[in-house]
Amino acid sequence: MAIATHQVPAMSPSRRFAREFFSKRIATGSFVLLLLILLAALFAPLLSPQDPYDLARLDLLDARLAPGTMSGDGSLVFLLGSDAQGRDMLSAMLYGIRISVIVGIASTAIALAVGLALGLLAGYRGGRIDAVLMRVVDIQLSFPSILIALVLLALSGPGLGKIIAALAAAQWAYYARTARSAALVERRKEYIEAATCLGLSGTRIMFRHLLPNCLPPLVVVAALQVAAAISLEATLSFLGLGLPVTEPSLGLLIANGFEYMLSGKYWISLFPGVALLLLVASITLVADRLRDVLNPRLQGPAP
Amino acid sequence: MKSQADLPTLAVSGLTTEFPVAGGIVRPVDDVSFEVRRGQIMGLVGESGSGKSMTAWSIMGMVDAPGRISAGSIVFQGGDLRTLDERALRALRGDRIAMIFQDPATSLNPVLRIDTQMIEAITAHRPVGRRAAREMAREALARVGIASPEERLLAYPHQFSGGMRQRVAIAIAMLNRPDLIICDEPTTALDVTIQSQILGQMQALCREAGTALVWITHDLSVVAGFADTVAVMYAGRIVENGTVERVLRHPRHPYTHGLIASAPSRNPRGQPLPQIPGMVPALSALPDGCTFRNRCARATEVCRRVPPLEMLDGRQLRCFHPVMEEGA
Amino acid sequence: MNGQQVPILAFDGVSKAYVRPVDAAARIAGMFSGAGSRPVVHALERVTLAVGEGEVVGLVGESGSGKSTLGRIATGLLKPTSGALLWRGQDVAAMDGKARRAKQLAAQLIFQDPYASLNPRMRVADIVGEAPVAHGLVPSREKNEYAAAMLQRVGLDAAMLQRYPHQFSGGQRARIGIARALAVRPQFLVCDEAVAALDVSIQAQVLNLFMQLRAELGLSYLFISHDLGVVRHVADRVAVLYLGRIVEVAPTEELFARANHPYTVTLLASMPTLEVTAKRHIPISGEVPSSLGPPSGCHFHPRCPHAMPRCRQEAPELREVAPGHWAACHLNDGGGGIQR
Amino acid sequence: AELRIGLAADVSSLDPHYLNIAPNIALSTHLFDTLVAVSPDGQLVPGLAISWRAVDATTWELKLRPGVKFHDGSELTADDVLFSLDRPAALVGSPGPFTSYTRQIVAKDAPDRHTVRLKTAKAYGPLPLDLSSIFIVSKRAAQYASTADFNSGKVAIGSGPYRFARFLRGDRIELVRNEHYWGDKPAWDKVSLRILTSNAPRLAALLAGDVDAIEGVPAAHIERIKADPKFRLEQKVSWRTIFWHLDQSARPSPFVTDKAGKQLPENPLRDMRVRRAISMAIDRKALTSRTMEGLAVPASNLVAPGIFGHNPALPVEKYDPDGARKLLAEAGYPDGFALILHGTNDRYINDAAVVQTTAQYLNRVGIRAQVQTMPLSIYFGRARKGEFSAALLGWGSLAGDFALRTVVGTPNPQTGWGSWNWGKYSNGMVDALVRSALSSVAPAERENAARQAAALALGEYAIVPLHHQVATWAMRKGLQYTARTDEFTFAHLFHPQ
Amino acid sequence: MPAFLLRRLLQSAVVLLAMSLLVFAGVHAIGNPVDVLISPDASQAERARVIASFGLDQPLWRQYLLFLKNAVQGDIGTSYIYATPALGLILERLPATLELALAAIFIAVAFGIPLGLWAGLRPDGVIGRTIMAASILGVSLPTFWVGLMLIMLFAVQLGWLPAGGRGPTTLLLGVPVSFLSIEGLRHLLLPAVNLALVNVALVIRLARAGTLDAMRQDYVKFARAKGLSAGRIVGVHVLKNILVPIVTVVALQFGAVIAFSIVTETVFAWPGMGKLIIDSIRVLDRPVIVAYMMLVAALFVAINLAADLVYSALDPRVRLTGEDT
Ligand SMILES: Nc1ncnc2c1ncn2[C@@H]1O[C@H](COP(=O)(O)OP(=O)(O)OP(=O)(O)O)[C@@H](O)[C@H]1O
Ligand SMILES: Nc1ncnc2c1ncn2[C@@H]1O[C@H](COP(=O)(O)OP(=O)(O)OP(=O)(O)O)[C@@H](O)[C@H]1O
Ligand SMILES: [Mg+2]
Ligand SMILES: [Mg+2]
Repeated sequence: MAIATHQVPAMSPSRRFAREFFSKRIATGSFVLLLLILLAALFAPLLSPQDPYDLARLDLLDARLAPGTMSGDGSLVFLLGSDAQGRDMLSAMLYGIRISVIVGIASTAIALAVGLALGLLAGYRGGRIDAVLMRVVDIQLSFPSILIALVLLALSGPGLGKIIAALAAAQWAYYARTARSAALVERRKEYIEAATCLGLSGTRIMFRHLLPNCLPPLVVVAALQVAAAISLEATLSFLGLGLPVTEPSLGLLIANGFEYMLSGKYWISLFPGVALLLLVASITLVADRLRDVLNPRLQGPAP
Repeated sequence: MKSQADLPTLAVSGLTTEFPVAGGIVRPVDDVSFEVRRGQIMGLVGESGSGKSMTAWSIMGMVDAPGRISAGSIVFQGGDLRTLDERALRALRGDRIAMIFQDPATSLNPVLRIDTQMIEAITAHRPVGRRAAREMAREALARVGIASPEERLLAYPHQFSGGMRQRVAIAIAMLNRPDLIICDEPTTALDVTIQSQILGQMQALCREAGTALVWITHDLSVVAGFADTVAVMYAGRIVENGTVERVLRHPRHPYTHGLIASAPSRNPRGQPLPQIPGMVPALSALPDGCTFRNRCARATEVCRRVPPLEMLDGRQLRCFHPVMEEGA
Repeated sequence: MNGQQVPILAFDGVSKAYVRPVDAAARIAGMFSGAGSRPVVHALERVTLAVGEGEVVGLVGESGSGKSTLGRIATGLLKPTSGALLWRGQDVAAMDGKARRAKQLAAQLIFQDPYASLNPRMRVADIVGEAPVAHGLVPSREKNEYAAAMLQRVGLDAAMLQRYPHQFSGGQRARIGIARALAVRPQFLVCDEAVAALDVSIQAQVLNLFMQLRAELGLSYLFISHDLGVVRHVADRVAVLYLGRIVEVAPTEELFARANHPYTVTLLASMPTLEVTAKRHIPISGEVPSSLGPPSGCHFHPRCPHAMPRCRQEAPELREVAPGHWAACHLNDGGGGIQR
Repeated sequence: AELRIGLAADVSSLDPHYLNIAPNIALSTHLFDTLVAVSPDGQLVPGLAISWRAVDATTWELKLRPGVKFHDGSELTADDVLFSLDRPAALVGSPGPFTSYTRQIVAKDAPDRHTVRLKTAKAYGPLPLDLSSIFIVSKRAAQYASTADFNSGKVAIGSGPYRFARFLRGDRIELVRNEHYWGDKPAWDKVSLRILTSNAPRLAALLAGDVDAIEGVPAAHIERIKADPKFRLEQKVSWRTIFWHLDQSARPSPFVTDKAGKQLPENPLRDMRVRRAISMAIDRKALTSRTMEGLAVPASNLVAPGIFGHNPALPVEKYDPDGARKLLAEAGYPDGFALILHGTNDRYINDAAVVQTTAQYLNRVGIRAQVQTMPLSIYFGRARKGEFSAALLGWGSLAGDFALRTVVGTPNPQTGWGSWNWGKYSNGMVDALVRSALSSVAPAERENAARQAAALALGEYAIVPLHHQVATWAMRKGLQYTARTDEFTFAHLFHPQ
Repeated sequence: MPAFLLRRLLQSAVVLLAMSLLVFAGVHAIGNPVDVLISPDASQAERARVIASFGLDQPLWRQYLLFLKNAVQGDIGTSYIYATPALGLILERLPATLELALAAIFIAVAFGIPLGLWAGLRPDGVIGRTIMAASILGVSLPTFWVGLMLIMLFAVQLGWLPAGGRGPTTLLLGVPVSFLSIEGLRHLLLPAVNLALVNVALVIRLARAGTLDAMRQDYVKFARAKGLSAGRIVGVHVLKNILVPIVTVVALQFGAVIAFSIVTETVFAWPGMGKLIIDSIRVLDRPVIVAYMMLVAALFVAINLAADLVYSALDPRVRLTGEDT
């Protein structure tokens, strides 16, 4: 007495998801943009005309050249101009995006992993673990992330690893809280009871059942946090607490170049600013769409 | 020549509501026609997704875009609602035509006090002072059997139980003594004892005030002792429509017949229930012609055409092969 | 209930109270404000009920009366606050790990909401096959075959194994939920409003499936439903729960024919039927009281047409009013039974 | 008329003896006078003392300017001077006390109302220089007053060109002209000093007309201001010298490695040839014109030209990358080595860029130099502990011998010598020469010794000097400023054009 | 309710204690303030004397205990460089920062809610999409960069508004505020807008999501079925519902606004506590850093409390029990 199913077209969740995601033009556009930016960052060494980290190659005589100017030794054209150190802006930006992306993703990934594990544990187990963890989270959250990162960086000094650690430390609590509340919601759902009823172990329920279902809201938060982390890193660099000057992130490039804005040498600050804007905005847009697609509440009735 | 009194309060005919969807359009309401008269209760019965709520929204003029009413007329007290603009419709809504929803937990605004929600329903339609409106609200609460209405006016919805919330919603619907109330499964979420109370109260109030009632439900047995007429919907169409007496005692449409036959109370205890095979098809995957035909044992080639809604045995019926044996 | 035979599952004076945990701050504040008592919900009070081997016991009652709580206790999802749960005559609380696990698998719960009770991110093959593999009932490479067999048993096409729950209709989902429970070879099913969310035409299909499984596998059921029609159709005996207490237990025919407790009487009167005879809809007055502050004495007395002063003070005991027919009402003490 | 000046650093206190930091001193100079003043060129000129001389090797006699009145109208006498000289040592809770300038004085007296005699334990030439740092307060007002009383303005009573009007901490200080000032009458009767610590807003405030003049014009904007007919600039080579401390201690240096990153067992920086090679590798002309955008001049000395003890005979190192490579090869590093350069990023003009530029040049001669810059707060502490191999430092001093003692003198915690000698350079000859300069009370003799010491130390590349900063002020057209080598901004040095 | 307050108080105490300990240890680890502050010519002995006079020669735990002891008596320490009680120093700057933060929040709410409502009511309209796109830009732009751009445009290029600093202040209930004069408002505008931008975007998004959600709810349909005008539905039924999350988030955001005022104050030379803390970190003025952190924590706790109270006023379903949900 098998019943034929024709109610819902049989489509894998990922296909369904992709179709839903790309149904908005702006999401598609920002996704493509983000992809391009990420590819550019990934292949920065191949794409950039100059290795901006090789100090021996930089020539002071090339400092602050306008976009399109040829370098003194005629070896390359500064398409987007050069900075105060004679560094090709295009190359510096490609590498800067790389750093920003690394910082954003690495710090978010660490924070997500830590927050997720603790949040799930707290949400699923409840009781004392939950109480203690959530108090710690409360304390952490009573401090704005920028303050925490600021203090940690002031303590540790500059460096890529340190800024990643500082940003992760400043953000894990968000994930812990989000994961916990997601876990609390999911834990009450009947499929978790069913799993318990089937005698499955707590660990198994936590990781096989709870985790995949708590992940979507966290992924959205994380995607947004990547953007926030990139922005935060830029701000910290601006405040002088970021990365080494010889390996500038976008934020540092902006900070270095800003003073030249007023004297008409707009390219040193403006181009990295625009790059930062595009990067952060495209991540945000993609994350935004992710949220809409993943949130069943905002979806229309099933077709 | 019909006199004013003979006019049905509501006469829907050929009502069709469309929604554009990915692969074309769907019609949650397809050529729906029925009438309700003063003081009469009509049950609108159908399974989930059959278009009951959409019919109600269509009558209220509240079909959300991109949906639209594409055909038919909705004649309310002699005037076609489809010819009215939004302003005129708004003046009717809540005043002459009221509606009550299924879930009493969500149809009242959780952050506004009951008095606010009642008074605004009055002042939106008539120029009365706050105090007078409040007095009306108090009376309306008392009428639906809520104790100490004066205090209850100051409460928030969450401070009520489900049954009381639904009664508040009914009180709001009745505030302006409307001529027609459309109830979209208002008792489905409630206990049978509470449902029974509410049915009793509604019945009394309608008889008293002469209000016409459209009572939407998926449960035929709710309609049985309560409504005067019943219309059975299947996949957007009314398949059978007549007095409760006739339709429930002698269902002629195979679907209605199947539904009634499958009710546990109609079967000896513990015996397998006669069941309708298959399930309600999705609107986007309806068979052409009679939409019930691929679940129907009586279906033939002729069912590939849409059966017309015709009078048969004292009811309207949309079937080429009516069930004619007596009893169900 | 057959006196000789050990019931497969029995509640022995089971009570369940939900207490909100209170921390130090609240206690201190409570001391000052004097409102120190913790809010306690007595979801179940001294419930004694047995389900015999192969028997179907229906459980009815209004929303909040504790039906689900009882079902969850039966399946081990909740621990009773007091009283004992007996599995084949043995106290579950006193069982060793192995026996307890065996009991856990033997008593399965079928849920009301076919949407929420399936993990939306697992394929049907995993939903059905995970537990038997995890418990070693089936070797992991036979998981799919086993799951397919389970699907066939509940009338689903084995070709759907790789699909996700959202690709099914409500009735199909309900079947998947049943297949999942059957996969661990239970002997006892608790169906908590298992057909309430289904369309009328689907409901009959699923009810038939339950009865068919009972016949084929010799399952016992605790069948929770607020739909008296359904309960009447499937149950051998019916227990009526009111605000955490069992007010009446009787064989189905007996209960529907000769209800003893005034609450059961009103419940039956409120029950909508397909009978076209014009009904008068004015049975009980008042709302269901909250189980946070239940009425004293007999919980039903504020709504009872026959309430006496005694009902306000003293909770009536369950007593046998006819063979196998138990009710808890002071009216029965008069010896004359109930006057209507 | 009111003059509004944008200051680049915050004034923390009005107590002139509380904290020895530049912004506080600059402000105090408006309200108070010192016995010995400093001319815009960095020379010691009469202040409240019209003359000073060494009566013998350890006794100095100062004649006070007669008729000087405090803001409250009372007359300034030797008593006030003695009180003011005692006050730094008596003041508790100062994190940067002025006692360094009074500790040489072991006894003092006032033979009459306008004469002060000071005794030092040993012959000590730079005493007048020390005295230029001690502000004279009114004893009557300050005797029982605390730093808080100064901050409230209650006892901020001096004899300086301006009187206190209002102090909005972190925002602005308002001053009014001292009509009875003994010196030239200031041109403005009201002065508002705005604290605008970030470069861009400070400049923007000038451009927007919110202030009339600003100090510390960021290098990036010089060009723009020059081009704008509404504004003008005043510039002067500053006393501040920027140089590299290279770690010369015997142990392996922490940030010197081979190119694979392994620590070198020997410290190559101990080899003078390596230090010289580093010096030769840097193109100071490009550095000053490009990196510093003209806000610097190449340096050969520890102190700026015109400052006491500057040795004009020392040449600016010629840019010679080939020579540098050769020297490195000679020293046994034909392939160079790797080195991390440390510096601040919030202290000197374009400091992080200077570090980077140095790294660029070192890379060109085969030293794989990398850069780490950090805020001052972290940097100084670590540098003092000798954690760096190459550390950038800027030093401003009005006397060469003084600077040498602190920066290249053999470190000695007891005497305070070499307290900023991060490179741990040590040469007994240099120490001896500096010692003799410091103990000489005859200026010519003293300067001679100081120059010799400078030649010796710099000849051994005790430090690698880079440049002297150029201090810049920008103001609206119609104003002029007497630019100062000590970079201070004084309202009374602004005049209508 | 009393339990709720009590729990909050206990929690705050723990937060403050933990905070002070962390900051204390943290600043200690950064370095010794005396190294930064002491005059270059000071001898070792002078340095030692200064260190001793601040008690920095004591082991850290003893310094901390001493600090706690003093703190209990209301003395959080005296600024090293300002020679003024650190708390007083910060409180002196607090009004400026609060004024800025409140102005920013005000702007965020005043612009964010109407725009968000609009975008939520017409999610597919051109204006709605534009608002959303702009709000994404708003959250994407780093505050410091926007600040600099604002200065460039409005102060330098157009010359309409001052580039930085705070305008003249007048006393309002004993607190110096600058928004009461035209000049003060002119000074306030740019920094407040700068600080508000992220929050405008945030409020827009919240309001839009809330509106979209509310418009789907039965109570809105029920209100329409009652025949209410669109204005009343949006202005009362929808607005009051979306206010609940907005108020909560905005209140929580307030702490972040105060923190981010560090950036804005630096850029606009606004004499608030943000600038003070940056300067204090630069010179390791530990008492000020500790006092600032504790004040921010205290403020935050207070704000959270206020948010919860308002929340419960707006949403009658919420009962303040202090329990997490
Ligand atoms: N915006 C829409 N676009 C497309 N189809 C829609 C839309 N809204 C409703 N429908 C479809 O219209 C059909 C009728 O829906 P309706 O809500 O009227 O059913 P119902 O009979 O009230 O069911 P229930 O008993 O579940 O309330 C459903 O199949 C539904 O999927
Ligand atoms: N986790 C819990 N904490 C506190 N009270 C609870 C909890 N779960 C249930 N209750 C309360 O216990 C009582 C019994 O609940 P239960 O869910 O068993 O009722 P039910 O008969 O299944 O009702 P329904 O028909 O609505 O499902 C109710 O008053 C309910 O509010
Ligand atoms: Mg409906
Ligand atoms: Mg239940």
